[in-house]
Amino acid sequence: MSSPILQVADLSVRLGGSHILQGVTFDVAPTGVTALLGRNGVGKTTTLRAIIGEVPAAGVIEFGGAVTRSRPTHKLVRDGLAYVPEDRCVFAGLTVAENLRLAERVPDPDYALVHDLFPELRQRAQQRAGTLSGGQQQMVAIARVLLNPNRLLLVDEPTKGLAPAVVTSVATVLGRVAERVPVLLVEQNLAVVRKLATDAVVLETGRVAWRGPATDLLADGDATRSLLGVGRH
Amino acid sequence: MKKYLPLGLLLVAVVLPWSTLNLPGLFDGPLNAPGTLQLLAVCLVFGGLALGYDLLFGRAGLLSFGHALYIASGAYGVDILVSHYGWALWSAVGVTVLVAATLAALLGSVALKTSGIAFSMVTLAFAQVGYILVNRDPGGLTGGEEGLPLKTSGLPSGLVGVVNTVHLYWLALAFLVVTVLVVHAVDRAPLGRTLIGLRDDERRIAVVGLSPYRLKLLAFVVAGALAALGGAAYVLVVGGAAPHVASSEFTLALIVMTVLGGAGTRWGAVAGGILYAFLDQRLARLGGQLPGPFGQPLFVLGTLFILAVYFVPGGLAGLRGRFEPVRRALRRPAAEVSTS
Amino acid sequence: MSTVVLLTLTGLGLAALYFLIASGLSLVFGLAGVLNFAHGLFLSVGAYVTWWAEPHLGLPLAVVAGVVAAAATGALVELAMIRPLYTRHTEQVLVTVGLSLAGVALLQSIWGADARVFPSFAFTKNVTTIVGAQVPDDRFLLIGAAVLVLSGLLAFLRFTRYGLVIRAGVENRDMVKALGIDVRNAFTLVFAIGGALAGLAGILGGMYFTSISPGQGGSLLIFAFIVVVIGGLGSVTGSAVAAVVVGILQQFVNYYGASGAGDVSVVALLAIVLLLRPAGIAGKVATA
Amino acid sequence: SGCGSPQGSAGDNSSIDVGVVYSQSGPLASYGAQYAEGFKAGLAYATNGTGKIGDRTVNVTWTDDAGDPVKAVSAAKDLIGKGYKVLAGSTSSGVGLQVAPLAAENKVLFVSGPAATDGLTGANKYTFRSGRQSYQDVLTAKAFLGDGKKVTVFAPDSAFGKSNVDAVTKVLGGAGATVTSIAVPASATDFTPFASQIKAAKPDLVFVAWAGTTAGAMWQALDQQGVLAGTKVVTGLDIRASWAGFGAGGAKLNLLAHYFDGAVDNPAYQALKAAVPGGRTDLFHPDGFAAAQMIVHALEASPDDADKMVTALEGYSFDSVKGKLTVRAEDHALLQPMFQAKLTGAGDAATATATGTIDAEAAAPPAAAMKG
Amino acid sequence: MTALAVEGVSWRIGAVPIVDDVTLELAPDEFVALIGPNGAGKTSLFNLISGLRRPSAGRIRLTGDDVTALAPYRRARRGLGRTFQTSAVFGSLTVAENVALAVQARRGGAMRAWRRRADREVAARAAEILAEVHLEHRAGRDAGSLAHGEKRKLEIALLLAGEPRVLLLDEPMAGVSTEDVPTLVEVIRGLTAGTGRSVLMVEHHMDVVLDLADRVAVLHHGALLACDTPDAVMADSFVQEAYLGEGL
Ligand SMILES: Nc1ncnc2c1ncn2[C@@H]1O[C@H](COP(=O)(O)OP(=O)(O)OP(=O)(O)O)[C@@H](O)[C@H]1O
Ligand SMILES: Nc1ncnc2c1ncn2[C@@H]1O[C@H](COP(=O)(O)OP(=O)(O)OP(=O)(O)O)[C@@H](O)[C@H]1O
Ligand SMILES: [Mg+2]
Ligand SMILES: [Mg+2]
Repeated sequence: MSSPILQVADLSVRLGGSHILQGVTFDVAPTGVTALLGRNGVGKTTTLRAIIGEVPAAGVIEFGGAVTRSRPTHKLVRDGLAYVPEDRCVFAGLTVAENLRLAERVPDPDYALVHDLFPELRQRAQQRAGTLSGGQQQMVAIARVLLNPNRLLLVDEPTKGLAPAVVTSVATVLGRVAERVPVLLVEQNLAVVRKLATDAVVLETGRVAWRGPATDLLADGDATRSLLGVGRH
Repeated sequence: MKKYLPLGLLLVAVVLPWSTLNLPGLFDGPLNAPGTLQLLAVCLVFGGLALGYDLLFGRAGLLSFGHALYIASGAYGVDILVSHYGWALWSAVGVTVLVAATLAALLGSVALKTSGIAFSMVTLAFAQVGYILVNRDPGGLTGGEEGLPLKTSGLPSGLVGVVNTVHLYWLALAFLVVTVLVVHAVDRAPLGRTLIGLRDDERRIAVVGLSPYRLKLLAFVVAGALAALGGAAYVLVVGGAAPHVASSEFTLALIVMTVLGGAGTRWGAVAGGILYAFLDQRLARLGGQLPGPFGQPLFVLGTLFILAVYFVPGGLAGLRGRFEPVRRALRRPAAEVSTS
Repeated sequence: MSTVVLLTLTGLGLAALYFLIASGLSLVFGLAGVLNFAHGLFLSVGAYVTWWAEPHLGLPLAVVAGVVAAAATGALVELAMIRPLYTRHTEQVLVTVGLSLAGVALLQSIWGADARVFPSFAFTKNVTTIVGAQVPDDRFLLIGAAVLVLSGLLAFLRFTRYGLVIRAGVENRDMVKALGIDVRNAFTLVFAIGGALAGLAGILGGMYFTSISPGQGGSLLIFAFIVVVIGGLGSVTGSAVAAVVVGILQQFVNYYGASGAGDVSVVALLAIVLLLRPAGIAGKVATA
Repeated sequence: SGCGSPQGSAGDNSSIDVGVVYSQSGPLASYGAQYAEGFKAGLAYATNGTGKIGDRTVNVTWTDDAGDPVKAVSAAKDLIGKGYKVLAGSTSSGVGLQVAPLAAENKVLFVSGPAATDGLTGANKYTFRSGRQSYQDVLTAKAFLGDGKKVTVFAPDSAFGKSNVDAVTKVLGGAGATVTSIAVPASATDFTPFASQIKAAKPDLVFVAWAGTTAGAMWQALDQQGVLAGTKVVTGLDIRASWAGFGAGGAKLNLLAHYFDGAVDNPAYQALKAAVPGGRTDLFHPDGFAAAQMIVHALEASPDDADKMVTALEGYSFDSVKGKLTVRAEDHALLQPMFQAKLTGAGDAATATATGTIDAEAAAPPAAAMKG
Repeated sequence: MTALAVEGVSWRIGAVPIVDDVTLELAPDEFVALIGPNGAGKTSLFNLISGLRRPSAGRIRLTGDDVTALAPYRRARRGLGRTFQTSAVFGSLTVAENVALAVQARRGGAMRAWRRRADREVAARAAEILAEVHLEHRAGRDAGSLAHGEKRKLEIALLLAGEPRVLLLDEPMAGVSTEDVPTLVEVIRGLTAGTGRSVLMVEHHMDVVLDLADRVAVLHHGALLACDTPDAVMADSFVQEAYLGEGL
């Protein structure tokens, strides 16, 4: 087993007076999809934002063996740490094409992949991203990170608000991407998790409640029930 | 305890003219000296004006660049009615405030068709017309760039003469109290909550069944009326109106005061207005004695303002939050003793 | 006839001056989202540095010095004051308000409140007779400079990535960083360009007025604001069109209308345009 | 500290307090500086260098109003509240008009400074002036008229401009000329069309009343459109620092002057010249000088009774920098000689030379009714 | 009588139809789900119904009255409530204040500049509503700092506060954690069943759609393709291919 691409140790975050993460520790394997799970408000998004350097955090984060502390966000991203935020964060005032152009970091961005996955984005190249439908915005957000080669993808609820058919294709895309690049995935849709995840980390109010292979978690009915609340109804 | 602090301060402010306390550095003479009282009266008027503006800016989120228009309406309205037409003061004030509120309703109903920066600019445009008008001295009414001194023969004798400065002081205090009562009543009432909601998300206000337009107009008219009342207080305290009160710089100064104190907070704007007016006057008084640019009041005020934005986010009102951890730390040992 | 020609050409000269002032304002506002009240100060910095350097360096070099100084001021302001406040838009604007107050007072304490005679190129003192109208030559200098600035800015926005980065950065700076872009330098650059444009406008304005005073920049600012807003927030081309409309309108109404009507007509135009098209002539987006 | 009444207290008796509220900062700061220098020189001159009246020292308090009436009124009230019986200053007209009523309300002497508005003359019993007023400028211009018949006034459309137009209409119109005016927006930045308008009207005399930062552009436009070359142009001479602003056309102008260095020579002038840093006197030095002289005279009559001071000043005639000045009893106008001048040289080397003197009676404005 | 009638409504931007001649009726007490691919025009249709946009053609009726020309707030007063796809809550008010504002907007007096005793009942009602959506533990928190899923619940609470008769729900489940979906489903069911209220809900979670809806309408490229029972719609080959896809 090779060493993890990302190691998070004793991560602690305080925001607006509340202690949101209280010593979160987990690893992301160098291949496959690691799912970060948990109820609303347990701190999944905050964990990703801390990793990318958007919120101040205590604890140690190592990306590819190097400690990320005090490395600015844009440099981490150039190091190959890509981030698809939860609320999409497309630039509403820019067109779809401009949104994508902005994300280019390499001389030969992979537009072929993007247009293959989301043909719609080619048609809507000149539309302002702010007027896209929710799902279309999600496509832009994902497309932006697919243009460049990366070493790790942080993806926050990519299927939220997508039509079932698109969920399937996004899941397929992520699956394909994960063959080349490891992914840390926050996801509420357990079907997607089941299809993609190799490992799982479950958060509960700022702490890690469960860690291990995803199949173990999903196979263990009690665990899924108590941790994720699935199957109670 | 905390609840009674404002009342206590008010009491202190009311009886202050009986004190012969000397505060060297802060004031040139004892507290009861006319010069000190005049300075304080100006400060109180600005405290009230800033709070009135904050009803628009801090609460309803309307960044008007034309608030000076309504203050000037109040100031010039009262001045013209008293000085040119010999009206009695109180009826002049009453009529002027009504007229200014109507003006605010008219202009507001047009300006509020826009929002954001466009709204700021339309209000600026309207106010600029007012400024040009005042400077042009139509019919010899406004005195143009030289301003219009208030004819004191038409005033109650208690407001005339330096020995009566204390009455102007109380008058300014009364204006401030009225503004505070109005704005704080709004704050505590459902309207205050609704205005903040409006500032946060106008679309949502509409779908819960409230008209954003009417809400904004209401805030605009109330603020306009308070501004006119403040203009009347201003003209009495200062003894005349000058075009400066109609200028866009005057509105900018109000914005500076509001932010300096903490926009949208209970006491921030009042504190900001008082501090700004105090420094503005005191620095001028000290001007000659200070070296280089420090002799320029605006240099000091501008710099101070920048530092405040920078180091004291949330303004003076935000300072309290900054000391909160300290206070809590001080309080905790006591609490522990009582539980053990 | 000659009056109309004179009014038109001098109106265009005024328009050019307005555009020169508005261009930097428009750039900074359109891209960085900061309504820069300190723009008038940048204007004065450029003008005063040129005025001060002219006896030592000669006019052409002094102009360069003035532009550079204004650009440096712009960059410095961004670095020291705007950058630390980047999540707080209102505060950014407010800081520039404070700066405009303090800066003018500072200039006044250094160089005094009185107007100073400003150097100019000899040819600008002459007039050219066109259809019987004697048009001062400095108007042509202004118009030429305005055209150059306009084309330069359009090229900058069209052919570089900076425009895109900054527009995105204003919306969500964190996200731009999360795309691996160092957005900070781009902002500094825009302020530097805005400062340089202001400096140039201040210098040409000094030549136009034949003198400079500390408050001059600020007093011109209000029309520049109006031009920027009428033109459509942040659209450079829009500003150019608006400047021409405002300059010519003002010139004709001042001459033929009642006195003071020129200013009122411009202000009325602003109100009407905004009520009909709240985003200004050029629509919504900050673009070339 | 302790308790008192909300009324304030009186000063002590070993000195006499005089408060000067004027522009130390703000747009008129350099007018203010000249005024203050003149005042100090005048005080020394009038008290023979002792700074005392009888055995009481004159104690002058200098206060900045930054050209803002609000600050001026605060400062004045402060001083009056401290028992000051004499105030002076007011660099700007707006400030002077607002401070004057305080003098009457509180029965203190107020000698206003460079503020030129006619409105201060006859403002009230306690208000005097130590400088000239706009009307006196216009009367000086009359001397330039010669036998010309067509006069155009070029003035901003403001209170200042209008009072000039009114005065010219009254004075020159009264002398048989037809007076028209071109009211230019005070905020105008382009003067070319107005200049060509004058050119087209072909008047015999153009009276220009323009002050402020756009003056340079205005003169350049008049010159470029050929107004200065083709017509007799009369205007007032401002402080020396502004002379360069006349630009190339400066030498073509007929200047009426309140004062300039070298306009007169007398003991007062010598005293002033010796006291002014650099020895170069300027436009508003005499205003401060005369103010000090008037105040000393008033205080000699009574150090603390303003009514007696007023009586002493009414009709008072004295030798000052400009020559003989007289306080007219009815309306407190300060009758004074005025000058005509030409500029030679350009830029910093420009010098003014007198081409004529209008004596005080010829320059006397019509008596105003005392308003308060 | 129909609770809500959309009659031939179209909305074009330039020449492009975003919503294309849609006709749809909701009976009282009826629950209709609106599905369709991303960008089909579902949110746009909601904007037209709630008045945030004016249709280019067609009519909208609430309980028989033509409201096409009415401002959004007037429609709200006539009993139309909606939620937003991206949460739109009052960020600087607390969660409790958010709901209280909405309650007061419904009961009148939200623009009153003085206090009354009745305001206390408003607070009590707000607390009740928060309990219904399981958000009572966040009552004192500024709404702006809520986690995503919590904001979705607050959206529902704001809707409830308005006591609407016709409800438009735009993807209420998006981003809600798996554990909370069932509770929210029950909340929504409780809102409607047997109360005489009608619901039009956009949702991509098919299990939720099937669980709640009486009828399912399918929107595609702005046009209504079908409006039928859930089973019939699910069996539709177009829905199968273009919308549902192969599944995971
Ligand atoms: N800026 C902030 N200030 C205060 N509290 C915050 C802030 N941002 C987030 N929180 C709080 O931190 C907690 C965790 O938030 P986070 O967004 O990380 O949750 P999450 O697990 O991603 O939830 P969801 O599944 O709803 O997206 C929540 O209770 C939220 O209210
Ligand atoms: N102002 C606009 N200009 C151009 N196109 C627009 C505008 N507003 C919306 N659209 C387009 O209209 C279509 C419908 O958008 P809408 O938001 O209604 O979709 P939706 O059905 O709600 O999709 P989703 O399920 O992804 O939320 C989209 O293709 C969108 O890009
Ligand atoms: Mg989240
Ligand atoms: Mg949608």
